[in-house]
Amino acid sequence: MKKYKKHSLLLLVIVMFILPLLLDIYWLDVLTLVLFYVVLTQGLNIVVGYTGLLDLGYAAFFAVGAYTTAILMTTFHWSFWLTLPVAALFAAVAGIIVGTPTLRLRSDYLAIVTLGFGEIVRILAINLDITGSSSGIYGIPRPTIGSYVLSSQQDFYYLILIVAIISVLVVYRLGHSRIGRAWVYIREDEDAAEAMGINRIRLKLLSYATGAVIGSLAGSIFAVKMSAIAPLSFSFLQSVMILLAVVLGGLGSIPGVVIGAALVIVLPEVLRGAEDWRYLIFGVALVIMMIFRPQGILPKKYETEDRSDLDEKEETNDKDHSMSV
Amino acid sequence: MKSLLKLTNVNSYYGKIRALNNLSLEINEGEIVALLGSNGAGKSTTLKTISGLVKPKSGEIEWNGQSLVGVPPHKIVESGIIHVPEGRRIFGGLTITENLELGAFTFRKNKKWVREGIERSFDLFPRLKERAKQPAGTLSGGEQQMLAISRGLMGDPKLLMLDEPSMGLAPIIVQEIMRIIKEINKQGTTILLIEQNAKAALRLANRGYLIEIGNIIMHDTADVLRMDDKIIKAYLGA
Amino acid sequence: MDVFLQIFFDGLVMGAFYSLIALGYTMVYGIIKLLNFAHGDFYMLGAFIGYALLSFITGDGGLNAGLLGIGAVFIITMIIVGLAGIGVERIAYRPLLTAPRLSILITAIGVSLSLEYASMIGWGASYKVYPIKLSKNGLEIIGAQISFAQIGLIVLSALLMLGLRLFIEKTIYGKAMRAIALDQSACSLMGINVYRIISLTFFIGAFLAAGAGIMSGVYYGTINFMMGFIIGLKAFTAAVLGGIGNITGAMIGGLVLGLVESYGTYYLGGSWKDVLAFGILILFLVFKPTGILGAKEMERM
Amino acid sequence: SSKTGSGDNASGDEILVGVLLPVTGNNATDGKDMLNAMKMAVEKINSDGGVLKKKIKLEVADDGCDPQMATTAANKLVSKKVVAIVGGYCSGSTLPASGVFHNANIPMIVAAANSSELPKQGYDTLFLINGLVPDQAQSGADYFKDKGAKNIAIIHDNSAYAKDLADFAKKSVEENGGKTIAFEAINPEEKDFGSLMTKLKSLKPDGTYFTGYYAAGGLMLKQFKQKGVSGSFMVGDGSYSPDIIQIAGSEAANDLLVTATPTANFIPGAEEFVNNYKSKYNLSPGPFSALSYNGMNLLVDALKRADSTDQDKLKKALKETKAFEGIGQVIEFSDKNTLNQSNFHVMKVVGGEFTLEK
Amino acid sequence: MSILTVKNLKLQFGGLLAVNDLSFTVEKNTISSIIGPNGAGKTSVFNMITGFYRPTSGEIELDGTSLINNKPSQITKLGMARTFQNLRLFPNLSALDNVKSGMHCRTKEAVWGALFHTKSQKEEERLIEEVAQECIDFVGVRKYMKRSAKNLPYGAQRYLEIARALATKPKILLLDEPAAGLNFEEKQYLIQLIRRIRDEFNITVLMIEHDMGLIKEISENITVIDYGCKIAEGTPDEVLKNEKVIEAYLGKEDVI
Ligand SMILES: Nc1ncnc2c1ncn2[C@@H]1O[C@H](COP(=O)(O)OP(=O)(O)OP(=O)(O)O)[C@@H](O)[C@H]1O
Ligand SMILES: Nc1ncnc2c1ncn2[C@@H]1O[C@H](COP(=O)(O)OP(=O)(O)OP(=O)(O)O)[C@@H](O)[C@H]1O
Ligand SMILES: CC(C)C[C@H](N)C(=O)O
Ligand SMILES: [Mg+2]
Ligand SMILES: [Mg+2]
Repeated sequence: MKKYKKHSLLLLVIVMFILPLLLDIYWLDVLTLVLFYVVLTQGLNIVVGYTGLLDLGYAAFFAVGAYTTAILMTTFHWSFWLTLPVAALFAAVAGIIVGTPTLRLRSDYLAIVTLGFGEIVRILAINLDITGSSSGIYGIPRPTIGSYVLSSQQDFYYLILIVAIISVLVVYRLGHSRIGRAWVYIREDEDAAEAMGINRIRLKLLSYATGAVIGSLAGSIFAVKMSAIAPLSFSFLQSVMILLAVVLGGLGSIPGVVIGAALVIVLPEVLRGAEDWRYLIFGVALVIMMIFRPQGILPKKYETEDRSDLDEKEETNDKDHSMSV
Repeated sequence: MKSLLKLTNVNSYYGKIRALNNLSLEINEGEIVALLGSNGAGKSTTLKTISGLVKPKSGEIEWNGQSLVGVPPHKIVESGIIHVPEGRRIFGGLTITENLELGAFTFRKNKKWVREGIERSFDLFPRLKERAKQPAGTLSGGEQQMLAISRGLMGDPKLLMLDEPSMGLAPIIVQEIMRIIKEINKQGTTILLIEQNAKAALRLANRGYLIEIGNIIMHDTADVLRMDDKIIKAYLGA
Repeated sequence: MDVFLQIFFDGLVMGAFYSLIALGYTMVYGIIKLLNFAHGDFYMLGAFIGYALLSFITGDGGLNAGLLGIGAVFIITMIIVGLAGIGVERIAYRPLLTAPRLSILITAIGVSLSLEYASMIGWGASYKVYPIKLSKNGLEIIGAQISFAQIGLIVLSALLMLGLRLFIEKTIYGKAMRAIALDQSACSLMGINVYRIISLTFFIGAFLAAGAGIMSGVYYGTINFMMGFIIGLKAFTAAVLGGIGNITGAMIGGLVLGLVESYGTYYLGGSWKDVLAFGILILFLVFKPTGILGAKEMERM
Repeated sequence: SSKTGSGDNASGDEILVGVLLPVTGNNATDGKDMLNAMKMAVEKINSDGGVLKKKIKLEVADDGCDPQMATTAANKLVSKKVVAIVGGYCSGSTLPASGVFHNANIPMIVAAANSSELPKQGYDTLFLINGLVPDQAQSGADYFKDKGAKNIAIIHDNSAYAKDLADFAKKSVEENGGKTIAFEAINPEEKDFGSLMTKLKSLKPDGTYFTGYYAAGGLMLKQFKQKGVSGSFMVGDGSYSPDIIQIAGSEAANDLLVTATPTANFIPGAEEFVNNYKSKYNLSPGPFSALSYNGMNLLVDALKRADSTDQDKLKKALKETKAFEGIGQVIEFSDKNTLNQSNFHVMKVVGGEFTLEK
Repeated sequence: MSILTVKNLKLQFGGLLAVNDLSFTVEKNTISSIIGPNGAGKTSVFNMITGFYRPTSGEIELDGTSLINNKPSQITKLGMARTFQNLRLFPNLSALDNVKSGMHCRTKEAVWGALFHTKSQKEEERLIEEVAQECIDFVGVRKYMKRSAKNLPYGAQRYLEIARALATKPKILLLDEPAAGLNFEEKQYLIQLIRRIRDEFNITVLMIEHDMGLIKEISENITVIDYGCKIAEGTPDEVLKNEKVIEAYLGKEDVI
């Protein structure tokens, strides 16, 4: 079972690496955007899916990454690769800044505070000179590896593909660790978690910071891929779309969230032909999907084994001790 | 004696889990019937199926000659069956008085009934009167249970179904509640009672059912059940 | 001209709009804990249906609809949109009432997109100009001007708020609404038809939003299919600031937000006013995590 | 690993030309007017036998005036292997899109967008045929100076174009000896500018210059008049649309000033164009219809001169354009690929119609 | 030797004095109980001891360390575990995952270990798994190990909460009405379980209970409170005969 899963995963990765050879530039670009969303949704999944903190301003971290890289590369002529750790650091700090005042808040108050932070970041970007105000920053140089300049669609596709794979791996491993479980305990019952000796403050901040770092990574690559960034890309709507992908796919479920990311990007593209009807259809589709799959398309399963034992209550079941959480 | 409620071969599920398995039971007018059974046997599910919270997959539920299958819960309440659920389920953010008023929702047009009902509840449980304006969520567990029972009575039940009313209550209150149940019954309300405190329940009840894995495995008068070895071992103690 | 007072009036007007929408937001939240992101779109829908009806009765270019006609348009529109609110609840929200809360948030976004783009298809993407204009008459108070329309707007939202509050606190239906918010299945055990009460809530919410929508069309003069988005967001902010779920809180939150933005525009400039508004909101919530009037959630171990 | 757009991109008997415009969103009215004009031009060209013995075919992509949408749309056009691009309405979305085309070495003729940031990028693929923001700012400032308006309030909406125009307007006003008494930004999605107008009123400006787009411009104008703010109200070409009069109401719109390159209606010799447009679309041409028409014709002209769809040759031909006669303008490019001379005028609304003021 | 000392504890909710000048001590390795009428303040005392409520005044010491101003998580780490009167399991997680939560405060691997699957991390995961299974076996809910906590029978949920508390490796375990909702047979099992917890793990047990049968059988020491004040103290035999206790709490009838 598990082996089968591993094989199909490997196959998927290989297909993803071959795809650029088969797709035209347009679809390659759409797919690249999907991969950006995969990274973003993985990050948000930690905060919303694992820890259960509703974040309506996640695009802010995407912005922190994008602007940090853009500014360091254009104004200070840094190498792209050096900007990554700095962006991650800034994002982690931003995550903690958002996190700290929200620690005492319960879900919906949290939602508005994160929304507020997201808006503040966007408005700052619009108004500050260093962020190029509303026209943003453009002419961001291409990253180089040795003497090779990453500039084609394919180059960026592969770059974000690798980052997407890494982020999936990171989120998977964190999720299946002591830290990841603690996040889930907090989501399920904060007080009970605290009673079990889990320091909710520290873990919530860690969750925000980790989510922020992943989001910033997407932002950094976004900056060099687009070569131009503007505040409009980091609006509330962007935050909502990322959240949409996470919930649509299935909160806390890594494959689910990947599917969610693909849907949220690809569906509107497929619907382009419908012109004016495009977003109406998209909206209706969202409603229908949620009605039929309220837990998301591929929800996280917590009861891993088959439930045949449930009818015959007295049957004991001590054959299999190992269990993938 | 007139049969009031009759369940025939009822099957209820939670998703794929089967909680009631061809369950049949009958309650006559004016009786107190006790429902005994271990944890997870399906006692609460039986009540939930009667009150419409769980829809049976098959089987018949007959109330005063009418089928209750598929009738929504609020209609069932209007027809005189009131279910005081396990875990109290009081409205924590509302005051004691408001909780009681909602208990009389089906009598909302009858202001006098509501007022008198609240008075009666306060007479029954003076502790509630002291806290009439307090949010019910701040009450202690026992106080909440008292509120839950009085709220059920506000709906003027013909059949009152109580799910573990003594859970979490001080002994003196349990005695009180048992007395009150008897009293309510005397005034003409039929009662279906789930109790882990089997001793008290069987002392109160006319008849009892023993339920196991969603099925009735024994039913008889309370006096007979009290002497049964199996019941003594599992529910009464030597 | 007394600038300080004038700014105060400007803020009150903006705040009154926020309040009206925040009321519906808070009500719907109060009962099913749904952040109804589509709520702003009922405001938009109200504006458009009002526009269609007004255009119909005023004919092309005619400007005198008569007070009675306008009143009728208001009522009819609000009822139509109220019914639309019920319809949306029935189709998009009811099947998800028992689902995780975030799922229903997503349907709300879906509904919002659907309403916006359906209106776009129906009425076009560009701005529509409202067929009636307001008189500019008004009062002067120590040099600051306030028009009768503005006074009417503020008084009306205050009255609606009071009425709603009485409804929720004193009537049995209002109590049932609050009880449903706490425990739906326990409510059905009280003989409450839970769905009917939820429908009623959506009706009232959409009804009020539609009223605000027409008022906005009349007051500002133009409407378009995205008009509900920003104001919906602001109303959400106002509702939370006031203490979400609390009727008076929504009203106060709306007014406070309007005033903060108004003074913020004056003293800091339009581009920073939102930073000020959100900054105040965040700071406030840090010290009072449940908003201005929100009660602390009772939770016992 | 670049130049993905080059190569065989005029296969068959068609030449594919990309169009990048906001055909949805707040600026869709102007966007659609521009598209109409381009279609009209193409129809004429094709019925005259096409170019290089082939017919022109348009591939339209919507940028919605949104930078991210524009980038995706631009990539889509690149992947369709278009020969060149005509379009570009909002500078904010044209900026990133122009980078995509530059990377693919596809020439772009920008028909409307005119922020000074566009030529600053130094792309040899980018050709701008609308007058630039600094000239526009200058014409506005000069007008104020002529009328003796010294204290000027400037308001923008934070879009790339509006901010640029506001910055240059401030500079020009101050160089002209005037004073910028307010420099404010608004959020174009909002409707209530009451407190901003109160602030203006208390500052008693001689003139107010709003540099954003018409939707917000109309509302602001209306509230400007309602509040009774002093001085005249001027807008930039982002607000040059009949819609602004509609929104503000013709009463409030009276005396509104606009800095813009004049519409076809005002151009001598454009009657034929206006009539054709009207009979085809049952609408008056929009403010940027003529420019769009010119852009398309300029491209065809360049294709003819290059005698090839090869991009390097096309670029060269465009660059070497000499006195191309379009409707209301003669196009020649500076070394920055911008117009050698711009053509800004001040228009004024009289009786609900735009009239040429200066 | 006493393990838990409560001195002059006071708790006020607005106008309501829920706990009033309460003092008591719990001796090491005993099974002790707090009883009293509903609303007397028993759960509130637990909530103060475990850090969920901040006392208005008073002192609480665990093994000589003051617990005042400590967060619940810190108190748990110091060796105190509890269950809740209204079950507070992690409803959607499997029983096993629920119990694993207890080990959180006894382990320390962080992000680094998780990302790189270091040797010590793997070792620790194995330990967590092992301890969790042990605890599950100990309370006897192995057959439900993989099911979501919310789908377990009520009694199993009660035992599961105990298992989860045990996984924190406490010195003292606080049980809030552990027998509520259990039938006679199950109560017998619970009695054995509590004894074994004390005897096999040397854990001190302090519980709140309304079931006098259970109290009589295993409790070595009882504190009775009413309206937040202590009204009696002693062995079950002494306390259950106390007139004040009978009047306020037990009543005259035998309902056990
Ligand atoms: N909401 C639910 N979802 C899934 N399974 C459930 C649910 N409620 C109860 N069950 C299962 O149905 C069966 C019967 O449960 P029920 O609550 O009727 O038992 P009970 O006899 O009332 O037990 P208790 O004494 O613990 O209250 C049990 O196996 C229980 O696990
Ligand atoms: N968070 C709170 N806010 C307000 N009052 C509270 C709060 N928690 C408890 N109380 C009040 O304190 C008193 C004591 O409550 P507590 O829960 O400690 O009682 P208890 O002894 O555990 O009762 P029971 O045996 O019924 O569980 C009660 O009257 C209750 O209303
Ligand atoms: C054509 C104009 C209205 C567009 C504006 N000048 C811009 O560059 O964005
Ligand atoms: Mg039960
Ligand atoms: Mg208690």
